[in-house]
Amino acid sequence: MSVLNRAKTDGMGLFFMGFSLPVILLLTLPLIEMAREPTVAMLFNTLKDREVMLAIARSLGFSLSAGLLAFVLGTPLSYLLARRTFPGKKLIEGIIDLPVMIPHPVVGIAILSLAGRTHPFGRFLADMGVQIMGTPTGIITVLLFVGLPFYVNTVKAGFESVPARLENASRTLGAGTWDTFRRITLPLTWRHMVLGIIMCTARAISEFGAIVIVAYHPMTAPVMIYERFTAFGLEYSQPVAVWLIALSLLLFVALRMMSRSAVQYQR
Amino acid sequence: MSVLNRAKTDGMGLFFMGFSLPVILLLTLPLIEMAREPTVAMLFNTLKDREVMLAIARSLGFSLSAGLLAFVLGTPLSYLLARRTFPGKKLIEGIIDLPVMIPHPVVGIAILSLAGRTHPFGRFLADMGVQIMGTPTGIITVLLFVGLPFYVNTVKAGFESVPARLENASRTLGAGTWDTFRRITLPLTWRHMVLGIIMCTARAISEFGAIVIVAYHPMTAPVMIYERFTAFGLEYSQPVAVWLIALSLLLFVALRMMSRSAVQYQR
Amino acid sequence: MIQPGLIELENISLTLPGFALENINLTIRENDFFAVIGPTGSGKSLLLEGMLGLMPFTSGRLLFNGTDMDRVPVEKRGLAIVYQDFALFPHLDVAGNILYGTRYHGISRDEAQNRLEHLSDILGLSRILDRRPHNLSGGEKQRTALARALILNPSVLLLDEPLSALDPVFHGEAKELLKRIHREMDMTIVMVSHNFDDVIYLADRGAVIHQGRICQTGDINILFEKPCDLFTARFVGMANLMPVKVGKGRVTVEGSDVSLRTANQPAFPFGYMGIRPEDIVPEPEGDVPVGSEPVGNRLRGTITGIDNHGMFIRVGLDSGGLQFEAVWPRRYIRQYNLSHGSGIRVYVSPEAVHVFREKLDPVPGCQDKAPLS
Amino acid sequence: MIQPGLIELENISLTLPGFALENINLTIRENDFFAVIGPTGSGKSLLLEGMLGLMPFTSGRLLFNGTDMDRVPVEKRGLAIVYQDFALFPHLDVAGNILYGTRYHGISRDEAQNRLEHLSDILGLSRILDRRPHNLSGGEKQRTALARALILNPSVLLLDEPLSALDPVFHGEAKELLKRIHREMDMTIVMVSHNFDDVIYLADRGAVIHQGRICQTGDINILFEKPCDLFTARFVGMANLMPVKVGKGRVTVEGSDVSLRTANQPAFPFGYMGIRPEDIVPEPEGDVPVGSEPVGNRLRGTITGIDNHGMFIRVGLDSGGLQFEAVWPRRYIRQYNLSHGSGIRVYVSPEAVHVFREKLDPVPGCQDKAPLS
Amino acid sequence: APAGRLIVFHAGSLTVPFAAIEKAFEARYPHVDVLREAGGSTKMARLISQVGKPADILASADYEVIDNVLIPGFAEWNIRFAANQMVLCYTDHSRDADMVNASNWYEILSKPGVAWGHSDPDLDPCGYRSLMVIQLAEKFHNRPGLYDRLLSNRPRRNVRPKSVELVSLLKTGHMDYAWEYLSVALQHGLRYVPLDDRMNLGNYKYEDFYKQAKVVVSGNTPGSGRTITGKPCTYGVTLVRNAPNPEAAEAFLAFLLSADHGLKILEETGQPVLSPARVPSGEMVAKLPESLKRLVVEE
Ligand SMILES: Nc1ncnc2c1ncn2[C@@H]1O[C@H](COP(=O)(O)OP(=O)(O)OP(=O)(O)O)[C@@H](O)[C@H]1O
Ligand SMILES: Nc1ncnc2c1ncn2[C@@H]1O[C@H](COP(=O)(O)OP(=O)(O)OP(=O)(O)O)[C@@H](O)[C@H]1O
Ligand SMILES: [Mg+2]
Ligand SMILES: [Mg+2]
Repeated sequence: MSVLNRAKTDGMGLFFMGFSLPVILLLTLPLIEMAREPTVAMLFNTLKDREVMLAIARSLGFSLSAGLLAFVLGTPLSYLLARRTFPGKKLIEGIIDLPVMIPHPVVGIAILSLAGRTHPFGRFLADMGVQIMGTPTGIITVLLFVGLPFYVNTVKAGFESVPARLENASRTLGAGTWDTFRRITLPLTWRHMVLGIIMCTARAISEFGAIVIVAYHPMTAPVMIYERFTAFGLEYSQPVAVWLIALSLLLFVALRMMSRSAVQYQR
Repeated sequence: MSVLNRAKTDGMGLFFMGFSLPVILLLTLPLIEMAREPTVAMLFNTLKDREVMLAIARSLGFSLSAGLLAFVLGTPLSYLLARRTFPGKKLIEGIIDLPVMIPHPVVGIAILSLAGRTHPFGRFLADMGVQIMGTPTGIITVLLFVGLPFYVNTVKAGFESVPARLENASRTLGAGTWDTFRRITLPLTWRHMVLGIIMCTARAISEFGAIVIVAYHPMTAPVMIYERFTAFGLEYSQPVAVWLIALSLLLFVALRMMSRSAVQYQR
Repeated sequence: MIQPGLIELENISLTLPGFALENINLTIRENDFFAVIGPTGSGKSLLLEGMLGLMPFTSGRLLFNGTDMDRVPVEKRGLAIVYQDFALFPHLDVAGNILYGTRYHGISRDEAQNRLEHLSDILGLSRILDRRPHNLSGGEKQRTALARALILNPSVLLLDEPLSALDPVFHGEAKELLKRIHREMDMTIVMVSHNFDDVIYLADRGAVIHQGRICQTGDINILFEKPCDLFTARFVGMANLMPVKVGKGRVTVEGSDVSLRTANQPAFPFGYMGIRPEDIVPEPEGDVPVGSEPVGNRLRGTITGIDNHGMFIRVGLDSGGLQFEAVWPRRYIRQYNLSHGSGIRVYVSPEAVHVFREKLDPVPGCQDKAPLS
Repeated sequence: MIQPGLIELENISLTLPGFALENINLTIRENDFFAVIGPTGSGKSLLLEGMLGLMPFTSGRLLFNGTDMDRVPVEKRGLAIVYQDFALFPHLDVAGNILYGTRYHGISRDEAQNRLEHLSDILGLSRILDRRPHNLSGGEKQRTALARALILNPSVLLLDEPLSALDPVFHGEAKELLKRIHREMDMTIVMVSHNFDDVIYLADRGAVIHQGRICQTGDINILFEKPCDLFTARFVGMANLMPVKVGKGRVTVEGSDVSLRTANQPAFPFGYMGIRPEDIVPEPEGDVPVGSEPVGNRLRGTITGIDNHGMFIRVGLDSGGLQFEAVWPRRYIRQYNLSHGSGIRVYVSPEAVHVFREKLDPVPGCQDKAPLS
Repeated sequence: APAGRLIVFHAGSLTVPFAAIEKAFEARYPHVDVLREAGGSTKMARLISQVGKPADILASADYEVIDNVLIPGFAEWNIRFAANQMVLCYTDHSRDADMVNASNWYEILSKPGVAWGHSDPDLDPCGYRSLMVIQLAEKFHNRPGLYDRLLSNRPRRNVRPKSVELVSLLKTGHMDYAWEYLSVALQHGLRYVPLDDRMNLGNYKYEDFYKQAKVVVSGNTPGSGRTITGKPCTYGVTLVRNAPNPEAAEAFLAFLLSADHGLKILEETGQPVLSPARVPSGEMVAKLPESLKRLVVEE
């Protein structure tokens, strides 16, 4: 539906552009501010700080793990939501969206309480040898919780964009439901899945309020940024933020390239 | 594309359902935990606490304001992104998604730095009489920043779902770009806009990490939950969370009903 | 894998919110080229989807060669379908698309390769086997979709409006191809189409469906030439519809003295007469030509209008106060000196005088709403 | 608001990534019913969008009654369009849809109401004015879309494949409606269509477009009967295409002694002959009938095949080693005792013998790729 | 030898010295990984007592937090190891920065348009101490009503959860003046107004004078109140009962309390120390691990 630029006779377009400016400023000014603050020397010094690099690596690693877990656990659910009708579907769709609106400290507190030794579920986890508090397991659980809506909604849209008729065609050619999923649906939604992983990972990278409750350590980048900001001031926190964002953008570009080098097609 | 339930011969469906269970558990267990904790008496006591009700009212009010601001400021941008091609479009689309991945404390820090008197922009704001730190203005700015991607992406999809041919048809009937937008595009994307406002508001309600830096007071519900948790413990923080979520769900249901009572149609 | 040839639908119903197929009884014989026609939204595609197993029937039995299909999943039914828009897999090239189903039909790699070569030879696809669907022209897409189905040697091929999106050139090509396939391969074909030319050209038998019910089924020529009820008659383009009294070997148009011989003697006293506009043939003035029907069924009329756009002209005739409509080749204008107000003699063969009831008893509701006027 | 009637396209180009309209020169006269035909993807819809102003032309001039349209926005051009899928506004009822444009054309409320009543009367929409589009049948949608355009009294109406989605019943109805509108209202109509029957029935003039270029333009009958080049000839369904030597008033098929008189004398020595299959007419053995062409253009041949599906039969003839193809009404089988191998005499009127060049010089590239074979 | 992870919760104002101590300690005990978690002292204590968050050591900015929240359930003893004093911090950009001094600061803080703040008295000891300083100033300078006058010029938004957060607000120009510990002012290179010992809560000699200051902070439930009486700023540290790594914790405490290591680093980073560290009663001394007993004196 791309419509070419018809600027010359189009007052509304110009008006809308003018109107969009505040939004673009609102979004870019803080970003520019963030990147402007640290001096180049400071940026390079930070790069040598092992703690910082570890925290950023953790943030990226845990967030990506959450993204990949969302891929493994969220894909079947997304498929069901896109393709089937079943009782309680509306309810599940509602539940999927809930993490977006739950205050972040509440998420942390709830997960922590659930995993505490005073809770039967927590005891069950402890018996299984699963520790939540202050462990990567706990952090990834929190990140998965806040990131899952992003994955499921993106991939659901992906499945919905594959015409059911293609799947039907595959089945009339003799392929069962599994083969159809593997050979038709999956290749056609691959890029949505990568996008979903990116969205989930991106959301996870930004999380602070819930993580700080579940796990101050191992320290992820947002927690470190907060700590540095409160204890040492801006000039020590901003370089960490700049590096975190720069490296995650790099990660996302790489992911997108990967998915692009996979099958390219038009519908 | 609704395909009926064909459970009886469908192994994949069953397998997928089984696979979706962990995800649904991950999402529901913490929620149930959160709602289970407070006693009914506690819930009603909390209801009488003016501070709590004020904080919840603030959270809802500020978040809704951010949602409505997103509607006013984000709609033109969404339209341009959905309908026009212009240089730098990809860049702007990227920038719109950035707030999702920026660690929440960084958002707060960046906005605070920008608004400080040591910053030229901050001085400009101060001269205009605009205060950011510890004011509703500041909180709404933060909430708009984190919620805007939700609004813009939802409404962009809405605009994209209106066939450009309907707009073209309107113009061939003599309506200019403005009239076309008002009489065709707007009524057809109304529900997406309400959904966008809901998404933006929902995201804003959950925000903690950025707000706590920009404004500890006036206290919003997530900050109060955090404060109560640290000062008095769980049994005083959870009821606030339960009420916040219950009331926001109510708000969203009301919003949706409103948009439904508006023109209903099928494509 | 089932090898259906004979397809029987017994009392099939399929109820959806807002629409229902009801009481469908249909037998499609082995090697039939069977056409399903009907107005838009009458349930044709739904019927195909039901036969495929993609939409579960609410009640009734679907039998392939006598076997009940109720619990047989789509992929085991052995039907192949070609959709109107081909439904090619966009991420596979032409060869990938065509070979897609072979592994599920126990066809060995070598055998599949052989068939691929053979089919792409016949269908002129050899040079584009490594192209992706979005690079193909409409006709190439169509042939790929056909090859994808044919490589499995299906005993039944379903076609859902396979030609409607093609321009006239592709259209003619594709039609010939279907004809050849049906003639040369041992295959039952069921086709849904809006194009009567295609249907008459291709199909042997067919069914008319209207608002989810079968109105008439049988030989395709009979369907078009001897529709049983008024809806079907109108739908298949029968014209000159007039209420008649039925006599012995002839019908008399009510309220007039126009009376025509008819080849089949109807079993009811009152009904409707219909004559296709092209079956009203003009005759030069003078003696009845040599070799033609000696007696009767000649009408003398006045030309009330000539619509002479196109290859064929549409002529309005007034005969004995009744309005008739005829379609003739353009050159008749000169040949018979046609002009507004001139008189002319026309002949209607008794075979062309069709008589039918207004409504068919066994399918009430089918003709409730006349779609025309 | 502009009131175009005469539309001129001068050297129009429209370049898109992967496709281009090039060098379009076209004059659409006031009150023309102008048809644009061509294969899928040839740029027909793009041409309409360009005329509307929805796609900016890369170069060239578009003139309405002599005024350059370059800087005139869509809503001021005074063209109305009816899209193939009608593009009704889903949130407005039928009346709302029809009235939509009136306020922009200085039509008062009362006047608009009057026109609405009048149009809905004519178009049979009176009883559904308060229904929403999704509740309408295809035919009702189509009439609503038409009314929405007609209420503005546009001087030019563009139609993009307005009939292709309709079933035969709706189709016939809609065709008659268009014919009536053009006859009764003072309006220029430009129609894109794949359906040649419709085009010939409706249009006076037309253009053939192929790969973004105009191949031929002019009177619609001439377009179909006297195509100028081989591509157009094939596209409009000309058959019996054979290379010929051109003599005085006749053509001789190369490599044979079959020679036919032709009505128009071509100005070039070599070319192609084409005869529409329905223009080859069988004649009873014996004397040449009274009143027919006395001399020549009669061929004696052997029937090599009869394809007798449908109302019309397709007959293959061998005459002097050349293969001809004819289409005849079905009853000829009995009338002329047609059967495989039997001999027959046929007549071709000199008007039906068309001669044209393989390629037209002024439009190189247009006929580069023959779409058939 | 001690090894493994050692979790140290500490007050936000101790972040700078404890970061240095962590480095030094880890150099000495390479098998120990010190994980510091900084926050408001009360919050950190609650995380231990209510959420059951595992921790080995808690170092609080007010030793009373340990007495009130952790003893006896989650800890047995409480060592006072550092002191501090309150100062009024500002920067070059602050309004009236060029004229503020020990005798006119309260006039400046009462000027409309001057933004000053302190941390939340309910959450952070530095918060209620800031209020105490003003009450003491009212007495010291004999200006009745000074406390109420100043507080009416401090909008609620200028109250932040932790005192260290005020530093960035000062530096970005959101605030002109903020109450901090002297150590924080030094660590962040802030300018500050030093106050008379009778107001700055930093001198044991004036314990009785300090007692005149009384601040009501929130009690155990929302809405309830609890009065805190002025005392010198004294930091406390304890070993959490059921600590996951008691051996390393003991080693860390010994390191922290030794005059050659921990206390020295504290002093170097601007944190006044109590050397040697003190314990209120002999009873409590008895409960100390052997290795610590020799590093403390009974008060
Ligand atoms: N999944 C469905 N749920 C509900 N109604 C449906 C569904 N699929 C089709 N229908 C309805 O069933 C009716 C018949 O649809 P069907 O597609 O069979 O029509 P058709 O005869 O193929 O028409 P066309 O000639 O336009 O293709 C239509 O009214 C359609 O809206
Ligand atoms: N906005 C666009 N950008 C790029 N290419 C386009 C665009 N619109 C159309 N095209 C291309 O231009 C060519 C002509 O398109 P057009 O829609 O005019 O064809 P058409 O003649 O109307 O065909 P059909 O008969 O199938 O409707 C096609 O190849 C199409 O892919
Ligand atoms: Mg259909
Ligand atoms: Mg088109």
